[in-house]
Amino acid sequence: MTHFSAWSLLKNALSGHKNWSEQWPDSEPKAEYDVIIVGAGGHGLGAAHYLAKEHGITNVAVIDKGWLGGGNTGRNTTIIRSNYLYDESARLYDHALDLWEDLSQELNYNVMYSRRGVMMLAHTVHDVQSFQRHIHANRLNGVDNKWLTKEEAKEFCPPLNISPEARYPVMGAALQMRAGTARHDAVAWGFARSAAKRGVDIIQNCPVLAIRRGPDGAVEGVETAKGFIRAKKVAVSAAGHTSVVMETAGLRMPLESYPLQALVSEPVKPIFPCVVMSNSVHAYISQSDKGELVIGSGTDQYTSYSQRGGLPLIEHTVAAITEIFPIFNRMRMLRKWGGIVDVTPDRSAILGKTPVKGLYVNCGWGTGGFKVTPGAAHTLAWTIAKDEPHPINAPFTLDRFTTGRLIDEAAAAAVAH
Amino acid sequence: MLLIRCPYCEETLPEMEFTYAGEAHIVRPENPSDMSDEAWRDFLFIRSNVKGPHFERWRHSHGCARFFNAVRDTVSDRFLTTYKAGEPRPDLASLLSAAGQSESEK
Amino acid sequence: MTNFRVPGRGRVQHGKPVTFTFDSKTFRGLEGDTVASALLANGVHLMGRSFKYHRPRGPVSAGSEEPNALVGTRRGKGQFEPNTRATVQEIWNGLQVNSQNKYPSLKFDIGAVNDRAYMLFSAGFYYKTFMWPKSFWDKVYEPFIRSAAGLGVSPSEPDPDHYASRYLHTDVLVVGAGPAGLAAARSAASAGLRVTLVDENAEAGGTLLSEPQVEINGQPAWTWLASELAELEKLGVRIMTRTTAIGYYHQNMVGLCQKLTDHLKTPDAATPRERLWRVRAGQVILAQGALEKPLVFDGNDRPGVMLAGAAQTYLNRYGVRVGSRAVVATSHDSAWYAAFDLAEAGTFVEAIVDTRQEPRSDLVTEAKRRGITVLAGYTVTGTSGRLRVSSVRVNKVQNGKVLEAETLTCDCLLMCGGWTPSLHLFSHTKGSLQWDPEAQTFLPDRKTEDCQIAGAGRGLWGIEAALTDGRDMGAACAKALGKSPAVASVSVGNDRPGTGVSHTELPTDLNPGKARAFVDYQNDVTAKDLRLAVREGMRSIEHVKRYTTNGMATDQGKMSNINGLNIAADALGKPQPQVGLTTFRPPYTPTTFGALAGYHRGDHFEVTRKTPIDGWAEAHGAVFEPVSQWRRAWYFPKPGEDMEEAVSRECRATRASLGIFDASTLGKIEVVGPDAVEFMNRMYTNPWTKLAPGRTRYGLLLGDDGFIRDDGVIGRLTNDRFHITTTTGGAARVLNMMEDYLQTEWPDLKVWLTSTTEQWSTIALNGPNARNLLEPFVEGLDLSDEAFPHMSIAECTVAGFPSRLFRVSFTGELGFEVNVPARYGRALWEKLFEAGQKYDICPYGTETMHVLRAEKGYIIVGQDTDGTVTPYDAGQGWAVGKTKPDFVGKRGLARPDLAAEGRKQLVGLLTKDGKTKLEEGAQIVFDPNQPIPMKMVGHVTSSYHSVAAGRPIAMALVEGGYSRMGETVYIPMPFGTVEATITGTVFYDPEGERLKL
Amino acid sequence: MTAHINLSQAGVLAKSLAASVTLLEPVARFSLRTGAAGQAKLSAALGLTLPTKVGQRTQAGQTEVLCLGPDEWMLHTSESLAGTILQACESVYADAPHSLTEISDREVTVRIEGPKASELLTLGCPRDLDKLPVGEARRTVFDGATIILWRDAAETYRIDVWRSFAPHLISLLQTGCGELAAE
Repeated sequence: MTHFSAWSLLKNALSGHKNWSEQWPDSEPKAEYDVIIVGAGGHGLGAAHYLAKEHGITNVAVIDKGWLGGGNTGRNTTIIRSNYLYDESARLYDHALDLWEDLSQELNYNVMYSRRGVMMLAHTVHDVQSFQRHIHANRLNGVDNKWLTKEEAKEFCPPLNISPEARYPVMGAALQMRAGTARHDAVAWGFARSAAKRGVDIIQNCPVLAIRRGPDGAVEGVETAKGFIRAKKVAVSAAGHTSVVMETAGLRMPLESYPLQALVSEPVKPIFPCVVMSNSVHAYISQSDKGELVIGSGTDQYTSYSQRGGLPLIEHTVAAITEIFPIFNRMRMLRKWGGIVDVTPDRSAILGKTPVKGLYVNCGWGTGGFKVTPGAAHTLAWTIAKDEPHPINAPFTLDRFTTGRLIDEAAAAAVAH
Repeated sequence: MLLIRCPYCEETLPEMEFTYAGEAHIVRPENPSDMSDEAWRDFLFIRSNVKGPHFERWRHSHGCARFFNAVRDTVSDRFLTTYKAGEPRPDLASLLSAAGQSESEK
Repeated sequence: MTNFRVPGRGRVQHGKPVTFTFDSKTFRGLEGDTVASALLANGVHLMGRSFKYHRPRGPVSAGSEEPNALVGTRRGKGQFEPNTRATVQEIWNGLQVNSQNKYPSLKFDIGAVNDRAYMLFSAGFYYKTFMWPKSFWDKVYEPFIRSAAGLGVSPSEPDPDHYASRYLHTDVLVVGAGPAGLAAARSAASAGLRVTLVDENAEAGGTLLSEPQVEINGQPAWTWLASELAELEKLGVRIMTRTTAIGYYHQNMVGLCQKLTDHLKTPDAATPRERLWRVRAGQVILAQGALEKPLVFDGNDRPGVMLAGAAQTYLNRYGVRVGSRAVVATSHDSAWYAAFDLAEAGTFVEAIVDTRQEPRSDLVTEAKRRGITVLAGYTVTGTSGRLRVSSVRVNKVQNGKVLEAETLTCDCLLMCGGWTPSLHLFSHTKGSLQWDPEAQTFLPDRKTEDCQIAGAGRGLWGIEAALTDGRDMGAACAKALGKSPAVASVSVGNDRPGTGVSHTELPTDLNPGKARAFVDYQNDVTAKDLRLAVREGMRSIEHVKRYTTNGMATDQGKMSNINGLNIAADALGKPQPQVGLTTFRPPYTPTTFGALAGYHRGDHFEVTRKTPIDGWAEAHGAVFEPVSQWRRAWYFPKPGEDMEEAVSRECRATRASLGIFDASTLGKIEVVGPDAVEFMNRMYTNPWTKLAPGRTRYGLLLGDDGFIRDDGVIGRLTNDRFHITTTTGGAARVLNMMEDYLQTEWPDLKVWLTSTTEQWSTIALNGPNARNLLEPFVEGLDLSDEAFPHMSIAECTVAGFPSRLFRVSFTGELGFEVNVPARYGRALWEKLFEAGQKYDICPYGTETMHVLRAEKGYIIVGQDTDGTVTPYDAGQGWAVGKTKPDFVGKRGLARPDLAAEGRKQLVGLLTKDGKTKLEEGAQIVFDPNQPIPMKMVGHVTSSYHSVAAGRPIAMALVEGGYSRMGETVYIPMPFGTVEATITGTVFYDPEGERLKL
Repeated sequence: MTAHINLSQAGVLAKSLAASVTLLEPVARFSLRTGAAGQAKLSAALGLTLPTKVGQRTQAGQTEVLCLGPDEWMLHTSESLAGTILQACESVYADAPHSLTEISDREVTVRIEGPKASELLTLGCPRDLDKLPVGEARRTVFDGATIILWRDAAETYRIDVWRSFAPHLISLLQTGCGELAAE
């Protein structure tokens, strides 16, 4: 497999790009694997990469019902940050941030992790109190996050409207400078290429029909459209479809799947230097390297697998954006799309072992799954390899819904993820 | 934006008048205090999250203000039926065959 | 400059010249021109530069699918927008147009160096490099990539125009007012249905506008069109032009964007620039026609190279010859007619180059008759010309072999690679498409909505076919809605039906590795890029698209998707359906944010609820804060006072004598019925049975998870009638939650809930003089402490207004809350304020209210609690009726973690130095000397400077707080660690003597 | 836009060739709630028949009743009759348990009339107004605010809206009057 570099690019350019090799083969399933990962998104492919690279487990298959990276990995607004309130979340997301910073080199694939800063706007006294609580907690956790006055916020993001006349006046902002965005497709492709290079099979267009358990209740493998595949360890990383897959193993999950919409504008020259999130008005925005304004919206009110989503939500989101950034009123929406996000009751993930022997799960990221991709993948790989919780993913158990030991970022702060 | 038939108003109306209210037929037990932690967890949190016909609740919040039940296909978002709170689960098979016919008529 | 206008031809107003500027140069066009047609009439083809290579580009189409001719348009201050399609924008006197993505000028663009190094910028090149040295990414590489990207520049000023939106219900919505759409609308309307007909163009007619030679029912096309439109008007059809169906949503909801003023010199002030229509239709007819495909060959992007159908439109609709010496290259019959029309209009047609060995003989004869050379079985292998095509390289192809080249001189090359049905909206519905190997394109298959596709949209070709099909589909929809339409027969003369073949890249004798054959013009995606993507393992069209960005330009693949698919399929050696088609996503064409936001801008962005007393507060200089949907008076600064000074004064005045506060936003719910008390017992943690009428009690509401949701003082008016108050933000949520339990869990209870939040204006009087002020106004009630003690409620009149009077205090002072019907709120407030002057009455806002309640340790749900706090955590365990068999949240409270030891508990904090005011949200530790990450044991929930206590006070949630009274905790701040002592939460009048006055 | 609209001053708020918007004088309003069992007795007590189909209205003298839901009615009457209504219902409470709650000041009413009254409502109301018969009414939504929409004639409507939402709603209607007139 060709090593990527400016040199190899030049070399291949001169030979008319005829000699590039496949980034990953399209594999057919073998009869048995040590580990099967259901779902070839960034999370699933990432887990395979780390299993192979850090635990020497290469007899691994990543199986997807469609094309790799075709789910939420390729459908999100690529916001990456780690300024969460609770220690459990802060550790996990900050671990991910550490991995993001070296990911391009780690994968020899430019995922374009762009440390341009994520700014969250406070519009009410309650926002201010809650953001301050985050900033202080982050500081004592060693997580970067600082308070900006509204003038400082305007200076950091010139298109921002800080007029006190605004319906939701900006009272200040929390800024995580180390946060930013990355190129979503490159994350899936980079992990896929790296995992494949290490011997992982990537099996696309092969729906998993059921997880088969043996008489002792332990996992035996998965029934797929291409037949039964044996494996003593199965990890489900299927985002919106997780509860459907887990059900086949007899596990009912505290999950609901909602449609989430996002949109981009026509491309324009650089005008928007950072990422801005506003939870009071429900909108997220950044500008892609291609020049498009990338705008995230909230979820529709009802559960759905349709990936359609309604117009009213888009109207509200765009209104929110033009309310905060009036200069964009004459910009045009180029394309909008929908994804399916799986949401837990406390809006935090479920990551690690399950009551079923040999069955692992990585789900419940709601609207925040992209930012944690390497962190979730890295710790899940550990848990799969050692069959024990990683210190960082240990709190994110299913059990917490029985004991009530929730990790409720939303309830604590009404901060959207 | 969905179209929803309110079983109380007996009109088919825009989603804008309604509020989604989660999975249906999850009954709050008579004596919660007698329940195990697991059973209480199931009541509070475990949802079927069906991909397909889903029994769910809506409230006609900008209309008659009633909570009612519905069966909606979560893949097409099409409602198979709606019915009043307290009425039994309709038979899924017959709903689906009925829906199948209307589909084939197109 | 040569004039390419054909006198008297087209639908433009030859008598009405219009001047506009392009790159500050003034041009002259005619009324009815688009920017593109007007510039072409002036011989200008070069209108833009491409995205990646900055190659010179001219219009390739004549419609909204245009990928090349994108310009900036400007009307005046704040009225600029980038990436406008020159092929759509109509001109008006004074319109300012600028080209984009060039420096210093369109003719000489430095960015074009990229084009020299194009080999480096192959598909996905950026994934493979810019990784070393790591630090360069942020500083060097990314800024370079970003500045290179992005076509036009963003607007930089707020938009002075306004936008609108409507709902529209119609029986039949017809999208596209071409022959099929017109006929469909006619059938449906004739059946007496409500019909809406929309078209994105400035006028209805579609193809008919480009084919005046057609005769329909014996009439010339344009005569028939005029009378048909008049007929539709008569039948009550709502016809909307300049109106694009942007998206097709659930259950036949279609979004429309109507452009109302962009074509006008001086729009009416009351007219919005654009209007969004949310249409709900019984049946939808998609009659959007088909889009012409470019041919893919080296140099197919040079200015002057355009679609043959576009050239035909420019000629017949705008009266513009796109050149004086044309070569036509085609694989479809339709382009032949374009050649004929142009020849007849005086353009010299050098040759018709058809890739087919044996074109239709009648066409060949026609060409010969006009003296046009026919090169059948030829391929196009290149073009030349820097800013405009000057010659075309063509080669004979014999049994698959490309023979020697011939060069044809020309100033325009008109191409046609066949036609693609426009199925974007259909694909929004997730309806499935079927690959038609015959037509080499996708056709509609399974439908998910009540819709029909008519005419070219389902592969039918020619005006007659379109009219007939439209008529029948309209009739089908009418029948589906239970009507019987009248269907007339149609006869069409001079129709131009035709067929063609489809290609990947055209065969060439040159090194294909060197060919620059463009598929996605705007994004500079070549056939080579697509094949490279496949070579690198991209097997699905989704991967190919994302890797090469083919189809992701502002035309959203209208020009490129099918050519891209054919090439990818060819490279993979698979049939197209197995490679798949990327899903089209809304909007059909880019839609302004303004139109989507509609009326929801500025203070109409969201409702701002104001109390009846809000106006008085504003007049008296209040500073406001948004609280949920409400705006509330935050504090009342005197001239020169800052917030802290104002709040201190308000606190002092209230405790010393008398304060007045607008509490109208408090949620209020009337609970009435024989089972009212039973309902209250089940809903709230407290016991209610023993609460006597005329008395009130603090109520605590949990969720079934055991966490606090809301609280408020609740009065029992009679045995069967309670007056609940909720938090301001909680009102709607709480009522919904109560209705949920009542309707779904306890339908047997005879009790009913009514929101009375806005029935009442609520005025709170607090301070030792509260009774002295109020007493003289009250009739029918003895206000003495004995007759009307703390926590009482009664109905009486106050200042002659019917009133519900609470004796209650959220400040620790003697307090009353007067509820009067909302209309009297302001009047009563003014009376009390006037009479209160002798007590130095002081209006105070929410901030002072927060301070005064904190001095007494009263909690604010949402500030001292969040969604993870139980009554016991918040020190409200006393309010839990432990003996009650059940209440909402009782079981939740028994869950292991909620019952566990050492939870965070609400306590008071006093900083040791007695001066430092803690920051709300500050985190607390037991060991200040530990390294980061520190073990945090809680946080400060409320913190104020207390006038009454003469020092800062705070409340905090601290692990095991109740058992740590008197202990020291530490609050590490950036400026240093603050020490504080854990105390109780009551900092003022612990015995509550002042309540008993 | 929502600047200052004086809700204590009845009168014309907007007028154009398209439609006019008028704030009406206050009336006495009651929310009446009762189960099926109580309906007959309450009807008798009120001297009218409580309609049982959602959206239907009946009128007896100055009292107008609208069925909002299976157990919910809205009563409008002249302020002078408010007391009578209260007593009438009170008198049957024992046999016909119910909730009668005065909400006269909770909402205000605006009248919308003119050639384009129906069109004006499409600015904020997602309902198909062709399906709202004259002489009926519905609780529905207008630009996010719950309203009761009374259709008194083909192009004459009343909107009841909660007081604090009124300025938002009225300002949009004012904008619409100008916009429609300019068409």
